[in-house]
Amino acid sequence: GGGDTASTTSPSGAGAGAPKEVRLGFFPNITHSTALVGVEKGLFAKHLGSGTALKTSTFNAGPAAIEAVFSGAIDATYIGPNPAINAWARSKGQAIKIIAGSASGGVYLVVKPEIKSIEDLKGKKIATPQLGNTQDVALRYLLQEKGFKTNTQGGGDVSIIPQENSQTLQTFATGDIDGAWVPEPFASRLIKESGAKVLVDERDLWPNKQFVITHLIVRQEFAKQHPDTVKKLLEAHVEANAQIASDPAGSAQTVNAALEKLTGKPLKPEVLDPAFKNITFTNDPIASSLVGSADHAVKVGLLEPVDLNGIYDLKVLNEILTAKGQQGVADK
Amino acid sequence: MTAPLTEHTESRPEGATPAVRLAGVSKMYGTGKAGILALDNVDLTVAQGEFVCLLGASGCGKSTMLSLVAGLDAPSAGKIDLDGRRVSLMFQEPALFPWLTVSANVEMALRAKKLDKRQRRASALEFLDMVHLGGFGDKRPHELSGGMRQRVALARSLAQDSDVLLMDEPFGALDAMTRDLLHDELERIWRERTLAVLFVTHNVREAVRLGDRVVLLSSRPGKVVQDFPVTLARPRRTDSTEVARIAAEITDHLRTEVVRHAR
Amino acid sequence: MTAPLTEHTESRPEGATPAVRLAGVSKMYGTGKAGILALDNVDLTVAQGEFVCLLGASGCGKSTMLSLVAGLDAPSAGKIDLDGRRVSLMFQEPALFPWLTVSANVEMALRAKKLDKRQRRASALEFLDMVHLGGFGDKRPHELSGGMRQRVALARSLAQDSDVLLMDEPFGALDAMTRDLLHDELERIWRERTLAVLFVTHNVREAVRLGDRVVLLSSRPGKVVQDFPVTLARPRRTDSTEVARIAAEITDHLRTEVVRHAR
Amino acid sequence: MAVETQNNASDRLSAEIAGLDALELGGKQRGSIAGRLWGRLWPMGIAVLLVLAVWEIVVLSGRWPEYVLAGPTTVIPELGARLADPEFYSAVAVTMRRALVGFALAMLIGLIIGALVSRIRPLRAGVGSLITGLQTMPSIAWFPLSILLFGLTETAILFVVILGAAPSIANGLIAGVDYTPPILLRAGHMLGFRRLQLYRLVILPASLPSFLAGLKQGWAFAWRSLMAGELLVIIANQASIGEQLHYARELADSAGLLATMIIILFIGIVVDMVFEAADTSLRRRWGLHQARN
Amino acid sequence: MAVETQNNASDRLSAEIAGLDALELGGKQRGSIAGRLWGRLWPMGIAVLLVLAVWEIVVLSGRWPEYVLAGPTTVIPELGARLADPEFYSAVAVTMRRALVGFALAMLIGLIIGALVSRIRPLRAGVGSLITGLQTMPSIAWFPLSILLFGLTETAILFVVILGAAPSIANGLIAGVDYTPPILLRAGHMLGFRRLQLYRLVILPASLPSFLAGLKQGWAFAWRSLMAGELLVIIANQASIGEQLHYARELADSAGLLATMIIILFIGIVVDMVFEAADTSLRRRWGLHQARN
Ligand SMILES: Nc1ncnc2c1ncn2[C@@H]1O[C@H](COP(=O)(O)OP(=O)(O)OP(=O)(O)O)[C@@H](O)[C@H]1O
Ligand SMILES: Nc1ncnc2c1ncn2[C@@H]1O[C@H](COP(=O)(O)OP(=O)(O)OP(=O)(O)O)[C@@H](O)[C@H]1O
Ligand SMILES: [Mg+2]
Ligand SMILES: [Mg+2]
Repeated sequence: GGGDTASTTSPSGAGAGAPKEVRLGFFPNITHSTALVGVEKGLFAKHLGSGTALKTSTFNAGPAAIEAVFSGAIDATYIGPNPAINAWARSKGQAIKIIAGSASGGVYLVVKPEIKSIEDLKGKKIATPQLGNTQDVALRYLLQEKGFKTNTQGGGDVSIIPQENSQTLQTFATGDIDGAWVPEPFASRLIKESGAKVLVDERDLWPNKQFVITHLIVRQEFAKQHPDTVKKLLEAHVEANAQIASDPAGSAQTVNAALEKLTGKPLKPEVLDPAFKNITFTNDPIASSLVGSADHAVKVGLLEPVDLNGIYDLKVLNEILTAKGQQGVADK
Repeated sequence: MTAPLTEHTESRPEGATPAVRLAGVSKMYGTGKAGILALDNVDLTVAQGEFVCLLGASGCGKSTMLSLVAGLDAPSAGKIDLDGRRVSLMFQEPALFPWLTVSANVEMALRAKKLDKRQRRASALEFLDMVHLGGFGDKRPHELSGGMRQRVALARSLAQDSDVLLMDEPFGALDAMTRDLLHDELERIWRERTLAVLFVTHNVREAVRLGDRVVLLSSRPGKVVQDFPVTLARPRRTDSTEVARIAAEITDHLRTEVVRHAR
Repeated sequence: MTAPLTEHTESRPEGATPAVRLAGVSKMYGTGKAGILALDNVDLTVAQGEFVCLLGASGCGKSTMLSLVAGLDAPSAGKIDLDGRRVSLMFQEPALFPWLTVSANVEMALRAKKLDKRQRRASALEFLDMVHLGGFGDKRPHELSGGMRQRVALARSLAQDSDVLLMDEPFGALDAMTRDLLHDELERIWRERTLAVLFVTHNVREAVRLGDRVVLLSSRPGKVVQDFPVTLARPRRTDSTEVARIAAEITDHLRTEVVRHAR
Repeated sequence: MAVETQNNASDRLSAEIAGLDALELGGKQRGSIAGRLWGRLWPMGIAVLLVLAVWEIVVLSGRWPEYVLAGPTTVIPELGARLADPEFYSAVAVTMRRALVGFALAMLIGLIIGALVSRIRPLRAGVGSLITGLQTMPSIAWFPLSILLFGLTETAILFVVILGAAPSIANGLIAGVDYTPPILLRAGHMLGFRRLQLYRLVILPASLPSFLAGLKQGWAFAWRSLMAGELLVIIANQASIGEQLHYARELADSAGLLATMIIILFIGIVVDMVFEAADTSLRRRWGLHQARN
Repeated sequence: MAVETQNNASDRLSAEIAGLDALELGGKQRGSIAGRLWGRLWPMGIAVLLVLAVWEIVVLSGRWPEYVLAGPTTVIPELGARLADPEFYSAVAVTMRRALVGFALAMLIGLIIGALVSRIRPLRAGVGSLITGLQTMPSIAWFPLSILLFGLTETAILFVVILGAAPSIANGLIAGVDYTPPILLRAGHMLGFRRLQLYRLVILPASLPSFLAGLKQGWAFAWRSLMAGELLVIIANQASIGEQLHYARELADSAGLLATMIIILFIGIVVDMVFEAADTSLRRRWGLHQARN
């Protein structure tokens, strides 16, 4: 199986020549639209040039993507904040770097219509996508701030039930749960299909109404060996985000076509449109939200304190942005 | 009977109730060219209380006949009438249940009777004693010798409360001494219960020792070719000269029949 | 021999090579109170080219003895010496492989010989012909009658190229006619190959018909109690008066032995 | 010899009783192919209709909204749409290829492991129980190791499939060996077979029924592992059933999920029929098919 | 009778040959308990040591960093930490309770279905193949249905476990019934047993070995389904092994994952030993343990 890591161990050495291929991971998911547009429109291929082939891998969840990065089976991947923090913490800062932001926003606490305020949540069952992920932490932190007691096993004043988002759709419809803190497109689907209503827009909890939900990470070893290739990847990434910004409607269609190809089903227009609108695609990894979320996780007892210093490597991104006359992004 | 009677005349009491009646029974295994006609148009009647012995070459259809009478197989043609009588069949193999002890095997035959556990056990041990296996009730079948297993099977089939007893070479694996003792036991039970017995054996003397009639089957296809009444007074002894004389006579017939039919 | 010789004297040629030698062999099944001593201190020698018949009551340890000689079980005490001779054992049950046809079952015995497929098949069919099952090569064991299965097992063990032949009631399920024919075949093969044969039977006449010696085993524990040389000239006939006379004599001994030991 | 002399008689009777045969307890005689097929089809048809009816009634009862539990009237067109789509067949082909390759390898490995473990006493004591231990290990536990060893390749999927199925197959063989009738072993021993030959000529054929049962269970394990494993590595431009199942669930697409389940059931049933055909022919040969109720 | 008269002789010999016995091929005689235990333990010990050694060598080779593949020196302390944690035992207890309850129910249901399907011809034709079809259905496919039927309750988990294990158990029984020696069926028939009595007194005991094998496979299915199902519903204040396995993977915690895998293996091995003990006693009773290789 070692052959897959040939590009990393190639004798070319640091910066000496481009690798034969670059292996990029992403999820067939609307929050990964940057990747979907970049691949679909051939932007990655264009920037990498003829010398380096793009090989994409789709994943369904963070763990598999991290396993692939750890084992050297992929070089870079779009991924959510939690798996990135886990990978950073597990490898003691050796495995990965975050090199760009990708998406922000698009996360809501939606509830049954009869729930009007946070106070009404007492004694209710609220779903989150995954124990310890950003949404889960955000809910727990919010409840803690409001003086509710919760625990990781679904007990306390508000019962928090981590379960897969698809299951949340079902259990909300059957009335087994009273609300859910979920990302798009599930929030929009809950609203459209089951008449849920938004209680909290997570953007409102963060400064500048921005928080990261997707960013791009790269394997450190690969970055060291092929800085030029990483730069080309980032150029394509920036162009993809620019395209989305300039043509949101067209991009939404592109994304939906890609989703249909990958998952067999497009999103319905009434879900696609609001969902796509609620997400902001940005190059800024919004470092403050990552650090803030990790802080919150420590506060609610879901994470050992972790030093995130150095998780970002935004130098190349900032070079590109500066060259384009845009403002750079911060890693704090 | 289909076969011409020789020097002996039909001795079966005319008025006896028939317990088992086979009329034009045929049995074919398989179909077409590969099929084997095991029995061809067999007529045979066994009266209640009658002891009939069946002789025939190896593979002539004796076991087939018993399994048809027992209702384990359906005849390809013809009719078998038992008039609702209960049958028990002692197979050519012991056919013991390997997961049960010897006495539990015999107890299986007593389940139809309304006995409590202790009585069943006691009754099973009695039957085991009868076949000289009194000390072996707690052994498993695999711990017995071939002849001992056969005796357990015998005990099991005697323990069953039936009107018709079918026995397929029940003493084939036993020494002459044990055999003689069991002949007496079998005869006693047959008399006590006025059973109809259809008894397959290769031992002509045994047939003469036990049977009211000795029936000869020809080989492939199996047909009834001779039917000898045995009029000797009971009790008979296997090594008596009369038994030896009749046995020799039957053996001669058997030999000519076998030679005439097969090969 | 441990047993005192009666009227007969040891007739085995003094100089003959011993093919099978049992010295002080005991076999115990199980341990402690529940244990059964099947054989107790048995001494027995069979010379190359000698035909020894083994008689004894049901459950006295005959099969046990054969399986010890065959090396299928280890004796609990004593020594068995075969001097590297190849043994074949015909079991008390047919022990055919149910997944093979009849001829393939016999062919299994020919695998040791360097034959190609066609030759092996032809040879198997010859052996089947010998046991009068020429037309049944393509049947499966379950399509045969009990006696036919036994004959297949016989064919299989005769097909094996061995120096010592152990046979456990090989003709138990056969009619007298087939039995007589197979006696002749067995005798022929025994002579041709100068086999050492150890032959278990319950039929005393059969033992006298075939054996150079007839050995009597007592019951539980099995011990050699008598050893009769049979000096009749061959070919012998089962129904000859000499055979009958010697058989009657042996039967008497057997009876007293059985009565003296068991019960 | 004797067989020939009887043929005339048997032919005659054979013709006479042909009519009788047809009336006799079904299944004892082979019967015509059409008849046998029909004997299988009508109960299946009834079973299918019954399930459809109950399903439709539940859906019509309105207990759950259609997007939570799709009814047959939604699922069957969905299924039809898939069957009309060429990509569906390539997905089935991809999955079946993986299943068959993985299963074949698992069979080989299971056979070897089963053979060794069942016959070598210290090996059995040492790793015998490990086999069941491995069987209970969920596929996802193997994913990290699989990716480590094989990267994002099809081999990684096969690895998971093999780890799922091989223990089951080995266990089937071991059970078969354990329950081989001692008399057959002794007969083989007397025929001079030792070790490998004894294994090949006696033990293996005697264990075949149990081995076959193990294979069947192994297939189920292989298939389940494959359904999970196909998410492990999504190979470009290769749709697969595992992926479809996952996405249908991920998108809470009730109709899609049910359609995929029907497809999986269908494949499972077809495979079972193959096993059953093997089993029936085995039992016929062994003379076990005549069993009286 | 005869048994008593021989006891003296047998006692004498019994003592004489005690020494000889000990030398004989192991396993034929029961031997002392300590001896039998030792005969199992040393090969296991060697196997474990071997695995640990290979593992440590691979880790030391530096092919992968420690955070990708944790070595024994990391995992064993991790394991120790868990074993010292009372919460761990409550997680094991929760999971084992679910496994046992689910398995017991699956056994009951599998037994009933197996009994019906194996003996009723149209049922077999209609739904026989469905059993294997169901067996191949991955647990996740049942999740939506399970939640629909039972909501977010423990019953939903049990439902998935039962659907995983029952088909396997039923299949084991059916295989056993199919391979019941016809002669025993005929014997049962002759003793006057019909239908239920025939089933209870003859067919079931005769199928026991195969049923036991099916149970073993069923356990593996039950356990795997449980590992997946424990994520389905996270019940208040109840940690479980399935959850721990999932989170270890979620957190890319190699040491935690391996520790959980070891725990799963250990439980699997212990359960296998229980099955093996049952199997050995069965074989001893049936006289299959003396087989000469
Ligand atoms: N299940 C079967 N399938 C096919 N043929 C069979 C079957 N059972 C018996 N036969 C055939 O039917 C014929 C009669 O068999 P049967 O067992 O009745 O003989 P038998 O008289 O009992 O012989 P034996 O004295 O050897 O026991 C034989 O030729 C045998 O090959
Ligand atoms: N596997 C076994 N386990 C325990 N006891 C056994 C075993 N095999 C035989 N025995 C016992 O050993 C004794 C001798 O059995 P064996 O089979 O040698 O008798 P046999 O002389 O061949 O009898 P038969 O003429 O009935 O075949 C019997 O009492 C039997 O119960
Ligand atoms: Mg017969
Ligand atoms: Mg014997």
